[in-house]
Parts: sequence; C-alpha cells; structure tokens
Amino acid sequence: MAVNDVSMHIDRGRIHGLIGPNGAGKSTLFNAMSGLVPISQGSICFEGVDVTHLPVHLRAPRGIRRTFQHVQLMEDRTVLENVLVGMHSSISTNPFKSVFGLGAEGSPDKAAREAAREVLQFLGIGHIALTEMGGLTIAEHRFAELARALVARPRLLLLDEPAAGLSLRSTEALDALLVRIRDEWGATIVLVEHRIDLVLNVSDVVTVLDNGSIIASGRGQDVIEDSGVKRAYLGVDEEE
Amino acid sequence: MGPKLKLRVIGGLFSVALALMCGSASAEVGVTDDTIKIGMFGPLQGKVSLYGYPINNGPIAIYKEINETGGIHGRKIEIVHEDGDCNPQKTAAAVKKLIHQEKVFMIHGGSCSGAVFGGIKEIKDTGIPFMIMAATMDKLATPAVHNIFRPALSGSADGMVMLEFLATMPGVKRIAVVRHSNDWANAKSSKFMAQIASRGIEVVSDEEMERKATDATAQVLRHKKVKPDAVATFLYPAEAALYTRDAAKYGLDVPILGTNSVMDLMDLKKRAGGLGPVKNFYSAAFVQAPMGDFKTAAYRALMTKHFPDDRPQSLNLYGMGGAYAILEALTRAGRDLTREGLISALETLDGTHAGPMTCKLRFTKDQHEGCVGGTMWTLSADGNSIIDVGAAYRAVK
Amino acid sequence: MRISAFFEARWFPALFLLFLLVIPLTTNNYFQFVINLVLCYVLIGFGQQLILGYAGQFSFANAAFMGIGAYTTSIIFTLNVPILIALMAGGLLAALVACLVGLPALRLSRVYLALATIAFGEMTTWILTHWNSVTKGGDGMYSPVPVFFGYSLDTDTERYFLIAIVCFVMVMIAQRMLASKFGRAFIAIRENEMVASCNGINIPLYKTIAFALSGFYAGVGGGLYAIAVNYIVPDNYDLFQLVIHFALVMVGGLGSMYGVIVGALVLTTLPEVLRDFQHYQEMLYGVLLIVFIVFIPRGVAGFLKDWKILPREILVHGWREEIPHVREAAKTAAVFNVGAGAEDRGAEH
Amino acid sequence: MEFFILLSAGLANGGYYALIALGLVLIFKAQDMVQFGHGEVFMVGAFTAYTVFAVVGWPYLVAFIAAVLAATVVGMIVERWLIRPIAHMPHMTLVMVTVGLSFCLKGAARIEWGKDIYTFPSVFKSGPIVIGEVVLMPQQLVLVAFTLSLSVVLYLMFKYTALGKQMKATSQNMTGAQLSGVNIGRVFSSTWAMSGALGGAAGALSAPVLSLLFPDIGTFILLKGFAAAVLGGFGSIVGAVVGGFAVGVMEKFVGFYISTSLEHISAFVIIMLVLIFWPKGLFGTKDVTRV
Repeated sequence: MAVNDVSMHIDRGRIHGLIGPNGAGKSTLFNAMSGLVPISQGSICFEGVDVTHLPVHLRAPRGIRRTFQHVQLMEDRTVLENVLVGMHSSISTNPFKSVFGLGAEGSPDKAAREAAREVLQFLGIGHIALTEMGGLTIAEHRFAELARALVARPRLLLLDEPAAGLSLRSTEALDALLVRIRDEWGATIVLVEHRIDLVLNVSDVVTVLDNGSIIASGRGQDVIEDSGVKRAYLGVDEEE
Repeated sequence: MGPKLKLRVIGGLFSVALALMCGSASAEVGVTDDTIKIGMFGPLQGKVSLYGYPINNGPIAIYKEINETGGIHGRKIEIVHEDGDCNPQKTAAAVKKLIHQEKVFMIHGGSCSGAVFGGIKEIKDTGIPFMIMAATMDKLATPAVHNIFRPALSGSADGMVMLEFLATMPGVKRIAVVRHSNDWANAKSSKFMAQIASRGIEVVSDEEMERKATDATAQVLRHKKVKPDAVATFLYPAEAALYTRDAAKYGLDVPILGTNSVMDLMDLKKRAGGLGPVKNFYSAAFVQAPMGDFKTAAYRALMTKHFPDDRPQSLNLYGMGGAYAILEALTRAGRDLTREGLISALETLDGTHAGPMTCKLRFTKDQHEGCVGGTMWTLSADGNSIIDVGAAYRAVK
Repeated sequence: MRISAFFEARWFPALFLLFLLVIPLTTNNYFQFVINLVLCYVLIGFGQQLILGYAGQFSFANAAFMGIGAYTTSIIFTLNVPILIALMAGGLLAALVACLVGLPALRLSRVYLALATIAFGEMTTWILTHWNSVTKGGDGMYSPVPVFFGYSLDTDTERYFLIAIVCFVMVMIAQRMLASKFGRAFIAIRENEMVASCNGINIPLYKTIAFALSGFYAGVGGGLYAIAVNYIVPDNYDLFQLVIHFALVMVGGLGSMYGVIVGALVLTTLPEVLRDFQHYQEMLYGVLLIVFIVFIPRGVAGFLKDWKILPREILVHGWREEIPHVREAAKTAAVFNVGAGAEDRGAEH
Repeated sequence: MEFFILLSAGLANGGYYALIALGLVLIFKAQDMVQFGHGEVFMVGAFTAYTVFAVVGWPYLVAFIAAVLAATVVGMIVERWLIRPIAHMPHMTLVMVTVGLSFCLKGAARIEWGKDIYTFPSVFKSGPIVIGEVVLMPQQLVLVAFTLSLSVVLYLMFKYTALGKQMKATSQNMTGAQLSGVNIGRVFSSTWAMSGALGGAAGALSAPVLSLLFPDIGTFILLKGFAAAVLGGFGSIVGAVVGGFAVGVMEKFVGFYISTSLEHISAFVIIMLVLIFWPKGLFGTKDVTRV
C-alpha cells in the first residue's frame, strides 16, 4: 500500500503510536523506515543523519531495530540463538576475534550470550532461553522477537503489532515493558498496534494514518476526539 | 609377501578386515594347490561401462575355457572382477582391494589410461604382475616397468601405423586431423602429430570433436575449406561414424583414416548409414579380423559359449592376446608358481601365439610392449568383407 | 548418561584425534585408502553443507571447486612448495573463484543459480581439459607424493596422517565458525533474508563469504583428495561427482556438521561394500537422494539426534521456501525525521 | 557457402533443443520448478522409438506414437506418484527429487541398454535433399517443421484455452488458483503429460538424426535444453523455441568460425553470460530474479 506525502517528526525517547485502519499505509511506513521499501520521493532522517538511501543492513548498526507483524523467528533454533542474531552488528567481523576469540576482550560470543540472557531476563522469558521456538506459545514468540530487536540496545525500536495474539495478561506485561524500555533503556519506540487501548496507554504521541496520509497527530486523547479520525477509523471500528 | 602381524585394536569393521588379511598362508599370494587368483578391473558401471564388460569378457571366456580343459598345472583360474569406473579413485580402490583384500596373484585389467594411473603406484610398489588389458597411454609400459606388460598395441604405435600408411599414400601432402580432447585420443595422436612433419606431410587443420557429439558439421566444413589430401581421425567408433557420415554428406571426398578402435568397419558402415560414407575409410588394426569374420570365428564361438546373452563384438578381442600370454607364461613358470617366476616367464615370450592378434607377442627385459606393429584395414568394394591392406598403402579398389 | 553428552564433552576432540591416530594400526592399504577418501569427503562435503545446508544457496559448483583445489594443489606442489602451502593455495584459489561464482548468486533466484553453476561446472572441466600446458589436458596428471618436512609420504598410511590432521583442524575451525556470528548469519539468511538484513546482516557480503568458505573447504578437500588418489583427471569433477556431494549432505543431514561426517562415511564406504552390485549403484544414488529428501529430510544425523545419540546442533528440516524481500511498488513520498530533537541537529552537523 | 550449411545444420539441431526447452518451460510455467529428469524422458522416447522401429520393425509413425505415449506415461507417473505427494514442499526439494529421478532412470536404462551404442536406422530411404550446397536430411526437415508447428499450437493453447489460463494461474499462486476452483491436480497432471509427450516426441524425432543412442544421451541434451530455455527467458514458449534454434545455430557458428573445441562449451558460456548480463533472458517475459 502506498503512502503519499507523509511528514512525521518523532522525538527522541518517546513512544510514538501509529494507528489507522487496515490499508492505511502503516506497514509501508514501517518498511520505509526500516529500509525494506525504497521511497520514491522525500527523505528519512535519523538522529540528524539522512538515511534515505542507506541499505537495510546498515540501518541496524545505527540503532534501528524492528519486529514484524507476523513473528519471524527460526522455529528450529532455541530462543537464545534467535536472540543472538540480533547481536550480529555488535560482534567484530574479524574472524580471529569473533571465531577464535583471540584479542584482548576474549570471546565476543560470551559477551553476546550474556547480553542476550540479560534481555531475556528483563522480558521475563529467561527460563526458556534454551528451548526451541517450535514448542512455544504466541506470547513467548512475541517476546522472543522483541528480545532480538532489543538485545543490541536500539535507539529506535519499530514495533509492528507487538500485542497481536496476546492474552490480556501478556498485553499488560508488554504495556509495562514498553514504558520501561523507554525510560530505562532510553529507546525511541514507534508502535503500530490495533489495540487502541494499549496505544493510548503508553504512547506519548499518536499519529493516525488513513489512505496513505496523516489525518491527525498529537496527544492520545486529543487525537481520539478528532472528528476526522472518528469518521475514518474509529467509527468503522465501532460498527464491526 | 607374507602376512604382517598387526596390532588388534577396537573397531568392529576393521577386525573383520584383519581376519581376512591373516587368512592366506601359501607359498605365494593368490596361489593355492588348485587355483590361481587373477584380479581384473575395468569400467563396469557408469557411462563407460559399454567398453568395460565386452573387453573384460573376452579374456574371461578364455580363462573359463582353459578351466574346462583342466587348468594349468592342475590349477584352475579364479577371476576376481572389480569395478574401476574409468576413474582414478575407483580404479585405485579396485587395485588396492584386489591386492590387499582379495590377495590376487596377478592383475589383468585396465581399459582407461587415465584411470589406470590411479592404481599404478600400488602396482609398482607391490610388484604384482600386471597385464594391461586395453589402456593405451604409452607411459604405462614405456619405458619398461619391471612388473607391467602390455600385449595390445600402444597408443603411439597405433598412431604410427596410421602415419606410416599415410606416408605411403601417393600424393598425400596435406592432411586434416580431428580428435577428442581426452587421454585416449592424446595417447594415439601425440606421437603421430610430432612425427608427421618428418614424413613431409603437413597438418593443415587440427579440429576437436566432443565425445558424444551429435554431428560433425563444423569439423567437416573446416576440413573441406582447407582441401586436405586425407583425413586422420582419432575418434571413438560412434563419433568416427558421425564424422564419416557428415563428410559424405557435405562432399568431403578424401581417404579417412581411423584408429584401431574403429577397426570394426562393418559396424562403422552400419552406423554411418551405408557403404557410401565408409568406402574410402582405412582403420588401423592389430587383430586378424573383426568379430564376425571367418578368421575370428573360433573366438566368436568362445564368446557365445561362455556369454550366451551378449552380442559378440570386436571389443571382445582386445584383451584376448593378454590372456593367451598369461596362460603361456603360467605354463612356462611351472608348478612352483611365484610372481617373480611369472614375470621372468613373460619376458621369455617371443612370437607366442596371441589368439586373435596379428602381432606375435614378444617381451624382453627392456621391452614390455608386446605388440609394436599393426596393419590397416579397409572394406572391400562390395562392402561385405574386410580387406587387410597391410602397413603400406596399396590400391585395392 | 546420554550418549550425546559424550560428544559434547570438552575432552571429546582430543579423544577423537587419538582415535584418528590409532586407525592406521588396524588397516591394510585398501582400507586405509578408503578411510583417506572418507576424510577427504568430510571436507568436500562440508563445503557443500556450508553453501547448501547453512547458507541455503542452491549451488551446483562444488565439484568444480574440488577440481580447482585438486589441480591447484598438485600443480603448485610440483614447484617445490611445501605441501601445506600448496593445499592452502588450492583452497584459496577455489575460494576466490567461488566468490566470483557467488556474484550472480546475489541477484539470481535459486533455480537460476543452479543453472548458472551447472554451466560454470561444465566450463571448469572444459578448461581443465583444454589448458594443456598447465593441467596436462585430458591425460590427467600425477599428484606428486607429498613431502612433509623432508619426509616423503609414500604409502597410504603415511598420507593418512597428513590428511587426518588437516581434516581434523579444518573441522574444528568449521565447528568454531558455525557457532560464531558467521554461522548465525548464514542460517539467518537461509531462514529469512528480510529478517537477516533488518538485524544488520549484510546479505551480499555474507552470501559471498559463504561461497568463499564453501569453495575453500571443497578446494582443500580436493587437494587432499588428489594426494589420496595420486592421479587426477578432469572428467572426475563432473555432474556425477556433484550428485555424490548432494547425496552425502542429504543422507547425512542437511545443515548438520555430524551429518557430513556420517554422510561421508556412508557414501564413501557404501560403493565399496556394494561392489558386487555395481550395476545398481547409479540407481542407488538416485533412490537414496529421493528417499532422504522426501521422507528423511533431516538425514541420518537427525535420527541420531532424536535418539539422543548425537548432540543437538543446527539441523534443517528440508529446504526452506524462498522468502522474498519485501519490495512493494513504492509510490512513497514521505519525510521522516526520527529521534532528533531540534537541539541535536546543530551539534551533529 | 558454408554460412547456409551451418545455418541449416544448426537449425536442425536447434529443433530438438527447442523441443526439450519447451518441455522444461511447460513444467516451469505450471509448477515453477526445473525438471532435471527431463533428459531421461527424452531418452525413454528415443529408446522406445528404437525398440519399436529397429527391433520390432514396425513403421516409423507407430514408433513415434509409441515413443510419445511411453514418455507421456512416464511423465504422468512421475507427477502422480513422485511429485504430487510432495508438491507443497519447497521448490528446491522438488528440483532435487528430479535430480535423483534422473539418476534412477539413467541407471535403470543402463541395465538394459548400457552395453552398446545403438544405431537408429534411417527412416527415409530417399537420400538427402540438396539445395545448392545446403544438404538436409528429410528427417531434419520433419523435425524442424514439427517443432515450429507444435510451438504455435502451444502458444495458442496458453493464450486461448482454459487449461492454459489455469496453468498460468496455478504457477503464480497455487493456493489462490485452488481456491478459485482450479483443479490443480488436473493441471499438474496435464502439464507433466504434455511435457512428457514433448520430450518423447523430441526423442523419437531426433533419434534418427542423432542416429546413435546410449543411456547418457538425455543428460547431454538436457544441458543444451537448459541453455535454450535460459536464453529464451525460462517461462516463455516463443523464447524457448527461438532460444533452441539460436543455441543450435550458434554452436555451429562458433565451431566453424572460431574453434571446434569451443563448440560444445558455447551453450554453457551462453547460460553464464545471459544470467549475468540479461537475467531476464534475451526474449524473457518473466523476471528471473523474482524478488
């Protein structure tokens, strides 16, 4: 779905909610920010640097990480191994260091494992670190993917419907975690979510997209009150 | 070589091997009171198997026949047949298996030169008598290696037969060549190419033909363009048939020479689609006649007797000379058979009957190429029989 | 105690090395030769495993890399270069060529990569056959007897020690490498290129690395193979050789290190054991391939893992679907300014 | 004039390259996979024709029909019993299975036919047709005419018949086609049957031209078929035919004008060059990179 003439400013250290009906262009916007979709016009600036033409894999080391609407994990690998993929750009590419552990720091893999364990503890799934993904619940998948995005200490975290398929309890846990990630880890979060309550609870700023354009942006409650938003999105939602 | 005492260590598979190894206890490896074990290898599977069985079955028929008449000095010949797949790895494994596992007395085998080199080191190291079956590369037996003998025409000798013949053809000054790019064609053509200038003949075109090519248009046209007086082909029978067929088709009407592998001219006639294309074809040969001719009727009978399901073909004749040489040497070496005894006996062979071969086999200490000369054949005018035109060209038609 | 714990123990590599060194005491030349081949095929199979099992690239070029390694090692060694350096040179040249072959892989889908690499394989055999001055053409050439610190390795047993030690070291390196970020990157690419790139994995770079490593292992394996067989011919590195590599990886277990060892053991000894059924060998390879791909996609190693005989490691359950890059027709016109407070902008410029 | 001789010889060879490429393209169009066993389907056709014509001694037309039928049956059996049960698996699995199949069939053929190179007798007793310096065997003309007319039929079929449209739909989205009521089993079955028939026809028609038959013949010709299909941009009927003729002619031109040692390898150089520089094929309609 195309996005047209969208201009957004996302402040550092905030949680930025992004809502809109299906097909509003949220995913395209996300893909554009993480670099999976090239944009034909316009620009993307991250921390003052123009990253418009930066390839996907070079955005990650700058601190941009994301999760996916449909969880993308290696099902026959353990949680820990999945999370370690997120550490890729934090480990030296020099094979002498990363493969044989030669160098002053010792094996970088050990440090990576510790970081991964720490993140898993933080997300409350430390106990399943060595379990293969295949047998785990949806919530554990969601959190494992979040851990993979989080393990490299991103400065911008793009979360694509992190609560989809979660139970109420898990959603509440996620709710609290997002706030902690913002406050304790200092990450900027962009959140695309269908559950309006979650978005309103945690977001500092909410932007509403419809038909590829922004129709409203501001504090959560203000946006919800906006008549255009109600008509385009919430109105439809309530009828369902 | 007696059995070596070896340490027994864990490892189920290997202890079986050990048991097998420690088995033999007779005076000479592979010889018992009533058997002599002869190892044989060749391409028995894969894309070259079509040369493997027919060649190896020739000698096998002879060995079977001699067993029926009571064997040699009361010993029957026992054949151990291994696959070499025309590949050095498989051949090395086959040779090593024959020597160390099957404990054969001697080896008679090898049809692909390149592959035989995979096993040649083991053969040299162990000193086991080795009679080459049909591999033609010169350096296998020249200069002479103590325990390696070749009864068939070597590759360069084959080429030289063709060269001598060309040199006697009137008015042949410029020839065209077409050959494969493999070990087989190199063995046959390298000396030919090196020596041809010394006979006042110029090679005006040297073309390559892929094995299993499907037509020879480009080669024939390139040859036709330079207007050669004759063409020398170093091609397998199937490709030689394609070349002659296309040469006739595009009007390249000059004498064409082939190696002894194409000596089955009747077969060539059939493959090239009739007498027309092969009227002017000459092939080198070192046997009396191809399979099917009355001169080789005895060998044909031998083949149909022992291999009733197989079509007797000229390939059967290739290794028969070696089999007769082995049988003669085994007889001469006497009842107290040793490997060295056999080698000495082989070196006494001089003008021995060599089955269907025209060559009389002769081995000496320094000469382990048993057959150094060949003849040339062509088809008669009616295309129904093969004429031996000898080593020098004479107009028969 | 689970048997698999035995393999995971710290002292296992030392024990395994000891085992390798004891083997020659129990063999004759024939068995020794077959064991030498098994070890060569471990490395060669590992090259195939890296590219196919780990990085998920459908490459048909490994037989050619093996040939390049075999020829380079043999040719360089005739120049009186130490054998280990000759082996490395063979591996490095194969790796270099593999990098070049890998380049089209960056833009071709799997099926086209397969066709391109088949073509490359044919061209390699052609060059080996026609470059007479260097490769001796279709005649093939001797691979010289290796000399190791002045000691000539003449017999199969002596060669075995060279082969076993090189093989052991290379396998250990491979094992370390696959447990490192490189191995994880290969697997991530195989599983999902999109996710891999979002996690900072440079896909073209790591695909190229995978090709190079695969070429390197196939090359060194080919060099050792040349030493083991001691005569090399161009025809040996054709499509059939490649099917052996594929079968080895599939039978052993796609994406499994132990699988390569199991596969090399099975597929090198099987033809020797089944010498009496030579007629059916070609069919056997075909049937093995089909049966393992369809019914036992995780190979023998997968079974052994389920029975807790082998430890858990990277094992692929058959091939993955190609997951394409997200590349929607982006009629996107947008301006984003992320994570920069107005106060930072001046500072960062 | 050599040029025309080479051209005609090349076109004659190109005829069966094109037929092979067509068989490959058909399966690729319906199932998005490459059939590595197609060479053996060709071999089955060639040997069936040989058996019926040369061994049994029935007329060539009967032999041709028998060959087409035999190869069609092989194609359908392979589809029904080997490919369909695993159709949902990744394409690479399917491709690898066909590689295994190729070795099975070749190995099986070798048990019966492995001991000799068989000679297919010429079909037309009349000699070659001579036009100026160009010499053509009648069989070659038949082959080329058959290839051309068949490609027209196939082209029309894909464009206008329901089956053609269903094949297209299935290859693009198997589940989608299934949901919209396409009987995909029937589509696959008919695709493989048609591909088999093409392979068998190619075998039967080219056997008298090649005249020499052996179990490996399929592998040899399959690789040329790949080159033709790649050149034509895998997935295009017209491309496959043009690609086939182009590869055939180019081989002869390279052989004559450059060097005969390059004749065989030129097809592979083409595959490499095309895939590197024109990933869509010279006549391609389908994107090879498939992002």
